[in-house]
Amino acid sequence: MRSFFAHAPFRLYLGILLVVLFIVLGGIMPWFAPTDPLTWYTAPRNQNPGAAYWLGTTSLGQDVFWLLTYALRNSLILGLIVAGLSTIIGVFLGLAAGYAGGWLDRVLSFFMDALLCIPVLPILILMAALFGGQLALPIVGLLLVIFNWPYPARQVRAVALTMREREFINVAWFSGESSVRILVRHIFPYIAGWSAANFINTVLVGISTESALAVIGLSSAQQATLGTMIYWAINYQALLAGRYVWIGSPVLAIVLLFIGLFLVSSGLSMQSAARRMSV
Amino acid sequence: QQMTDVGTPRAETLIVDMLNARVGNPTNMNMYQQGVTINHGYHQMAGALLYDIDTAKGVQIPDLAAEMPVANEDFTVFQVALREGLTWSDGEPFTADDVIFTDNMIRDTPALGYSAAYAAQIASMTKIDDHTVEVTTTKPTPRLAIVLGSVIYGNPFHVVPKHVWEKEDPATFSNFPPVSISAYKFKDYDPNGTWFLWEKREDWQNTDVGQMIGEPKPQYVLFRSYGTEERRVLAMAANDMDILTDISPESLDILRGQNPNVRAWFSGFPYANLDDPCERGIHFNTSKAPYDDARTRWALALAINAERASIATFSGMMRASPLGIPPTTVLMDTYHQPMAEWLGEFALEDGYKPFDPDYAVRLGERLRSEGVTDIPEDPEALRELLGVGWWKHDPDQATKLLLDAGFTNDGGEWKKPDGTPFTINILAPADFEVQSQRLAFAVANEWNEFGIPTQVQQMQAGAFFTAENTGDYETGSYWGSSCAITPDLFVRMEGWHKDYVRENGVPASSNQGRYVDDELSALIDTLRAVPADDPQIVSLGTDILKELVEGLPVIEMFGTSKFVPVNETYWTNYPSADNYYEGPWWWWTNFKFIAAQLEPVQQ
Amino acid sequence: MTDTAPLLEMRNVSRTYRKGGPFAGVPFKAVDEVSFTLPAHPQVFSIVGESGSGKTTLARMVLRLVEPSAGEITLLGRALHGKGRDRIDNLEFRRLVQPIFQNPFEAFSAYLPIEDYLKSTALNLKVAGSNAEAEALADRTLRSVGLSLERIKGKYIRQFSGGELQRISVARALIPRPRLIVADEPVSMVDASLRMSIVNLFRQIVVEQGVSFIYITHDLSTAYYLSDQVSIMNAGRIIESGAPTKILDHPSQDYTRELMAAIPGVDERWSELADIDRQYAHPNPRQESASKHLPGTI
Amino acid sequence: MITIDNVTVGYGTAGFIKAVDEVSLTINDNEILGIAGESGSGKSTLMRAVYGDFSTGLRIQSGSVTGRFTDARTGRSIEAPSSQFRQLWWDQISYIPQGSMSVLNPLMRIEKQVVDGLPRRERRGSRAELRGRIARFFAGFGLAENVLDAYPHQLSGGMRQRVLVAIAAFVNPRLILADEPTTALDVVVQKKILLMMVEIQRRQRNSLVLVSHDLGVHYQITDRLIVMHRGKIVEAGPTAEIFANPRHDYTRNLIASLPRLHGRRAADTLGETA
Amino acid sequence: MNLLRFIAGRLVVYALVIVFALTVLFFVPRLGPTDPVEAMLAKVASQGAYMEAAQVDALRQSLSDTFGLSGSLLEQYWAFIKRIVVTADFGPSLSMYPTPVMELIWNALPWTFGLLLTSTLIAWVLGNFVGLASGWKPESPSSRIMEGIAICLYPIPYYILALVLSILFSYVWKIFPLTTTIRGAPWSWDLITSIVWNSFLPAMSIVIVVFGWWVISVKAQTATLKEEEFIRYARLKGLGDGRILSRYVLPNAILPQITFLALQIGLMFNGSLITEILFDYPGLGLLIYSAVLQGDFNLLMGTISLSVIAVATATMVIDLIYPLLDPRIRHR
Ligand SMILES: Nc1ncnc2c1ncn2[C@@H]1O[C@H](COP(=O)(O)OP(=O)(O)OP(=O)(O)O)[C@@H](O)[C@H]1O
Ligand SMILES: Nc1ncnc2c1ncn2[C@@H]1O[C@H](COP(=O)(O)OP(=O)(O)OP(=O)(O)O)[C@@H](O)[C@H]1O
Ligand SMILES: [Mg+2]
Ligand SMILES: [Mg+2]
Repeated sequence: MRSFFAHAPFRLYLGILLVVLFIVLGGIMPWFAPTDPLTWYTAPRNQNPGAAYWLGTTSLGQDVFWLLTYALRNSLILGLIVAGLSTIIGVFLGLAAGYAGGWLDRVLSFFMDALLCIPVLPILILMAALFGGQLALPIVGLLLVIFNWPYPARQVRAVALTMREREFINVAWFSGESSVRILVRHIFPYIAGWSAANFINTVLVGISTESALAVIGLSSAQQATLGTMIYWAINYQALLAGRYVWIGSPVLAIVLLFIGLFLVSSGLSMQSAARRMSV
Repeated sequence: QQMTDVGTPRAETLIVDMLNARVGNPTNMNMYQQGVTINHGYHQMAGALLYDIDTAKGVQIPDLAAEMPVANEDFTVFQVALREGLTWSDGEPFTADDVIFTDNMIRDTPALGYSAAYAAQIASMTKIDDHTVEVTTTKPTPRLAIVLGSVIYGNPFHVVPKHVWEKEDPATFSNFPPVSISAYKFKDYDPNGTWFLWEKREDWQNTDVGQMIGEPKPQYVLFRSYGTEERRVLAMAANDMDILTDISPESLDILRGQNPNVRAWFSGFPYANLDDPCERGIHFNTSKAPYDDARTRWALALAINAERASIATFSGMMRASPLGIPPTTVLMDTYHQPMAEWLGEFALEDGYKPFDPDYAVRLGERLRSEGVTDIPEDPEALRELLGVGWWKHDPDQATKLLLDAGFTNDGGEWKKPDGTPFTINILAPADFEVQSQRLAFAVANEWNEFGIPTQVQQMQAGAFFTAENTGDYETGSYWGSSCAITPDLFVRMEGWHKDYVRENGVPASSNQGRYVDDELSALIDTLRAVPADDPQIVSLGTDILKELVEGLPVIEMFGTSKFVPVNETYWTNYPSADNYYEGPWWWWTNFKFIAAQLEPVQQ
Repeated sequence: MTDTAPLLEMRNVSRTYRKGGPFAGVPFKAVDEVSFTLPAHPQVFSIVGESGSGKTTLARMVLRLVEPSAGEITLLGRALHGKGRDRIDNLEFRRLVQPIFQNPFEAFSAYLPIEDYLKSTALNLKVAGSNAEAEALADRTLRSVGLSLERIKGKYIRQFSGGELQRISVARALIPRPRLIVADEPVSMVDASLRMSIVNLFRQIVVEQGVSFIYITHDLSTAYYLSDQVSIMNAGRIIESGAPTKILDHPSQDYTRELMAAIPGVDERWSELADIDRQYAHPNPRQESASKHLPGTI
Repeated sequence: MITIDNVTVGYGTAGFIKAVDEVSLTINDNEILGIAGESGSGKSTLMRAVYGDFSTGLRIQSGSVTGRFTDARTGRSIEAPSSQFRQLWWDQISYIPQGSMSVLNPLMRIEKQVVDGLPRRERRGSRAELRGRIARFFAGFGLAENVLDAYPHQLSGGMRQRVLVAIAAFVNPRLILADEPTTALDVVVQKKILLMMVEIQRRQRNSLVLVSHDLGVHYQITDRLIVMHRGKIVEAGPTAEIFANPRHDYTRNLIASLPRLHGRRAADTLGETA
Repeated sequence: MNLLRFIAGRLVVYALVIVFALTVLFFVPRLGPTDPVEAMLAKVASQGAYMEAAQVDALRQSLSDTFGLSGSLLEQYWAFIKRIVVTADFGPSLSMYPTPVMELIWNALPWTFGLLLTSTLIAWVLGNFVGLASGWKPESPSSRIMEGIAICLYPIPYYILALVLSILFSYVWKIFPLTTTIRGAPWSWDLITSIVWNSFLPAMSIVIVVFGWWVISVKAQTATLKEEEFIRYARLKGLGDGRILSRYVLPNAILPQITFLALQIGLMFNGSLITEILFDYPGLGLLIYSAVLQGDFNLLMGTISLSVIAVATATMVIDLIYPLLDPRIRHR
């Protein structure tokens, strides 16, 4: 590990710093919230940032900082689970389709193509309407996974198709490797970097799709997510009223989180390239 | 000369916010077809009803009719005199033939959604002379003017020009561009339905408005939609909008900050007009346990801190009401204040007196301490402003009631009588009715605080009303039957009759709370037979309201505050608290009377 | 397995590809009715032919990477392809037959340390029971090709030269002690100095470890140098085969002669070069250059 | 034409990995110079230094590479270090890079790739005339005219290799640097290409530097040969002389280990197995 | 792969996708809680018009007859599929009865497509250009700044961006209109300028976000491309940077982006939907939104089917065009 970090480029450090910051904010800080920040009037309304309320309070008397930690927690969980599941499923099915070929490939490819053609948001809006105007996060997550796995799958399949022709795959087979081990140990590393990038992008897609739903009032507004935070802020005209911290903090959180993840992934890929190239 | 973006001189154009945002099918103005929206100006400026409403006095007035209907003894045959000297916008005179034609057309065209409903009430219309019609009803109808004219918002009975419609199939006729009867005629529109332009008729003298008020000043009235609330607010701030329909108090705050010419109903606190004819509260499906027990409902009412809920909803700019009718200026005088004494003495079964007359005083203090100015010091003035009082916030009594009703509480967790955990799900509007929506969250916050886990389930209009009507809910935040505008409460109170109760799953047209109260139903039956101008009306109404307090099928909370700002940059003499010639209901049919009284600002 | 059964037998094996797709395409025989037998005793069997003559297709059929369209291949008397009961199972097949491919830089994943291949071959093919045994075996095998486990440990493909990699490929193929190694142009990407050492290594393996080789090349000279039997392939057919000396001394086909003539040997210059020189009247710098241009530069 | 004077070349921006170590060499007009040596001995590096391609992190640490060319139009003589050869590229010097399977733009027709970068002097005439000339030139390499309309992926490896040689030669430069142009091709194709290269060199009377690790190739076509070993030149001289009388052990070894038809066989030395 | 087979395969997938989507779309909303008749009645009631309970009951009956919601689910399904496949008709809109759904969609579709197409193209061209330039010299300050801007813009939620843009450019600086006011005679210059003028901000908000994405991906693409042998060869030919970029890097960098474009269309459609809602832009997104709000089955089905068909078609068209652009696939 030490030698690994000794060469880490600056962007990797910065990215890790940001990601750790958000993990602390969303993963650890919520445990320390003095009161449930979702409850209204636990604080005076419309306070500016200050010593007592670090990021001020909302028009509903909620502490923006603690609300943000709760929102981050839920959004992070959603984003990470959606990204994790769809990347894992996508990569696995993509590898399987590309490597196995035949009817499996055809069936999987059809589903990939079909799902890619269907725009998610109208479906989510439809489902939201069906679920009585509010979609619980798990359902949003599930739908996002269903509609997002084809992205990595299609890419991975294409890579796997070319990989199948590569000689070292034959060598691996003659080394007695099973199909699964060939997929995992020999083909996967070639798409790992790409998968990481996809993962990061999907984190963002997850978080921002939920935000979009929330903003048009189709997510359950009583849950704290970055999206519902924006929803409430807009509902109370935070932007026009100049309560920039309230509306700005979730937006900035999304942006910084993405930047953090982006820096980590690009930093890591530079890192691993350097490690493999170094003599 | 400054022009609007639709090409009219700005100084001669009155720009009005469109109630339901943009219109998807702008080239259909057949008001008898389902799914045709006409509140883009036709409803407010171009059409006219037989009877309209004077919202300041709370009485109906004749419009196309020359006077109120004259009934026979048993209220089944009426003489309706029509206004003389009116012409349609194409110059044809308006006569009894148009009314008769309209009557026949509705009755004979089942494809019109209104047909069956109309025929169920009106048996026939016959022509007496060119300006008199005789109306026969299917059953005694003491309130014919309500059946054929507007009390709230409007009425489906629109007289159509015979010479135009007789050539068309009313089921498919698009009525575009429409021939109008009132002082404005159709001028231009946006194919995407975001705006509609109406122009003053040269022959405005031959219209209802011309005869009743005189020449309207605006040469053009532009109805337009700016979409989301932020945009509507920005539009008015930028002087691109003269009259806005409902917005939130925060938006009004911003507007006042941005543009000194913007004002609301009151020039100071609470800014909003408090005379909306429907009040908001939390209602129950009383057919579902545990809400079928009045004690449960009372406990939940006492678990609410109404001051906090008021601030949470609209920053306290609301008038509280413990009664089942809105605390409007007219009704406060007729019911709320006279009933205050009874309310103070009212006791629950166990003798507990729940009423708290000092609600307004405490809220006033609290608001003052938060720095709100313009709060009166005098307790009576405060009660007049913020309501005669409300139920106490008494968690102990609430606990007692719940325990009495068979609930249990172990370790802070409430269990229903059947032993399952007590959690509440409040059905709330998602994208409309911001006050009901916020009220739901505010009440949920209170109940959560009390210890009952409460969720707000927001639904789009379609889903929301389906759930309401089919009884697919336990508690909801909306207005239900709690509407009234005149001292005669029959119009909506009728809805509490047990006859309208339907099984859960079957849609109900009214009494969605499925509330069965024999005494209440009996009172409604009595009221049904009493005409609107009978002096008994008020005492009957009072009895009905008492009945509703006892049973508490709805936790009535606040009159609706309408933040309906106007911009005085181009036009003045809008109605307001200081200039109360009409209520600020821009989206009702009587808006044309308001528009006719606006004055241009000398630039 | 019987001693008498030949190691490998091909009977009228063909492989057809479609060229140009299903609508416009025409069937195209990459390998056309090839038959030969590899006797049980260890030896090098070379297949020589120009590009596109079907050598790789043939090799891949032996390696089970391509199914024959017709004909039958048996290994030790048992079927290599098809669904028959006597078909050799995958594990056993891989213990009997191993490949060495043309491009050493393509033979290993860039993401796995090279020794991993050696160890997992040993463990997967059950020639070593434990990690320690596998390491010992890998080291021993590496030493037989002039390397050692220590030298390659923890290194990735980019950190080796082509010659090293090709030797590691050989070592990997030797791990299960197979009966047959199929080497498809194993030295064409390796530079000349290493070429011979690898070829010699093959020979040494044949002799010392009793492994047979199918050696595929377009270079008749290494085939001649290395093999016990040579087959010349052209357009999918084996047009000539026999002992190398026999073929080279008495080629029966024009094609074989053309192949022989194309080898850039150091015995005689290509006759065509003289024509070119004559045509363009080259001042023949061979004689003058050394004295005129080079003094003092080296 | 090119004088390489005691040059040390290597790679790296931070550190320095020496690849060519104090080498001196002259490339003459009108000759075929062969460079042999094992993999990694610095052959390609030397070629890059001569061509003046410093894009891969290549650095000349000491010594110099100087070129002397005559400008065909003005007749003036240009003398410059290789770092300034850029304006001579694809005019006075052309280059056939190693590993030529992927050096052609996959989205450009071959004709376009021949014309792209061609010096003005070779471009004279209308498009049709130019095409005609290219087609005739290609025909000499056994490439039909329709090859000009093909995309690289439509050509076999051998064809692509021939195209590259043809492109570099069509420039008609004073010097062609060819880095392993025939490695991994089958012998029949290799022979065709080599003969073509010789013919072009003879016709154009320019210089050709041919890198190959196959001594047989050098024996066949080069006039002069240098042998590199670990970044140094261990042997230099007319090809025939070196083959007749190798001075360095390494060279001797190389020559000795060349397989020869009808020569010694491993099967003989290591014994029959049967 | 053969070209004909490729096209045939793609068309088959296209048809299957659409049938698949239509089927799902037909059944799913009917399982939901919204009864269009109730929604319709509620709309009447919510406007406050007074009707006696008996009147409402009568209206309810006549509504469900008119909407043709009788018959079993399966019967309705067959009728639905038949109608769409045979006559491309989604029936009347329930909330805007009796206006046919197709009429509403035809009015909306050009707007969405215009918005999406132009903003996508602009973003794509700009993004590819900037990505290419900064990928070519990744270490240069301007390239780092561009990448910085791109990764900051890309994650901003559409809605916020649109809101901020319109506050800035329609209110603080009154450059663009606050809402969509399109006027002008059909096919007149006025109309076109009016459309461009009114679509500028909505398009901008899509462009900015999507642009960020393209910059990021094209930059990475270019950086790897730069190391390709054929780029180095072009440089060794003495070609100038401009020519190498335009003739060697650009085509090779852009081709994969075209497949990406096909993949992205669905995602961008989502963005345009949000943008339309915020800008009150009269496209398919706004129509979908109002259909949901009103519980308008037919309209919902029509709009969502159409958007699926539209996105599927766009994706297919790109897929089909691709071989024309890439000789490696064309000549296979
Ligand atoms: N998968 C395939 N599909 C279609 N044609 C193929 C396929 N594989 C090989 N071929 C064709 O079969 C013929 C023989 O190919 P093969 O690879 O066996 O030749 P080779 O002798 O190994 O050539 P080289 O020396 O170039 O490796 C060639 O014409 C080739 O194009
Ligand atoms: N871009 C580079 N960066 C760092 N080191 C390099 C680079 N290119 C080559 N080298 C190193 O320089 C040395 C000489 O390499 P070069 O490519 O010149 O050898 P070569 O004689 O051409 O070998 P081959 O026959 O394999 O082509 C080798 O040790 C190689 O690892
Ligand atoms: Mg081959
Ligand atoms: Mg080299």
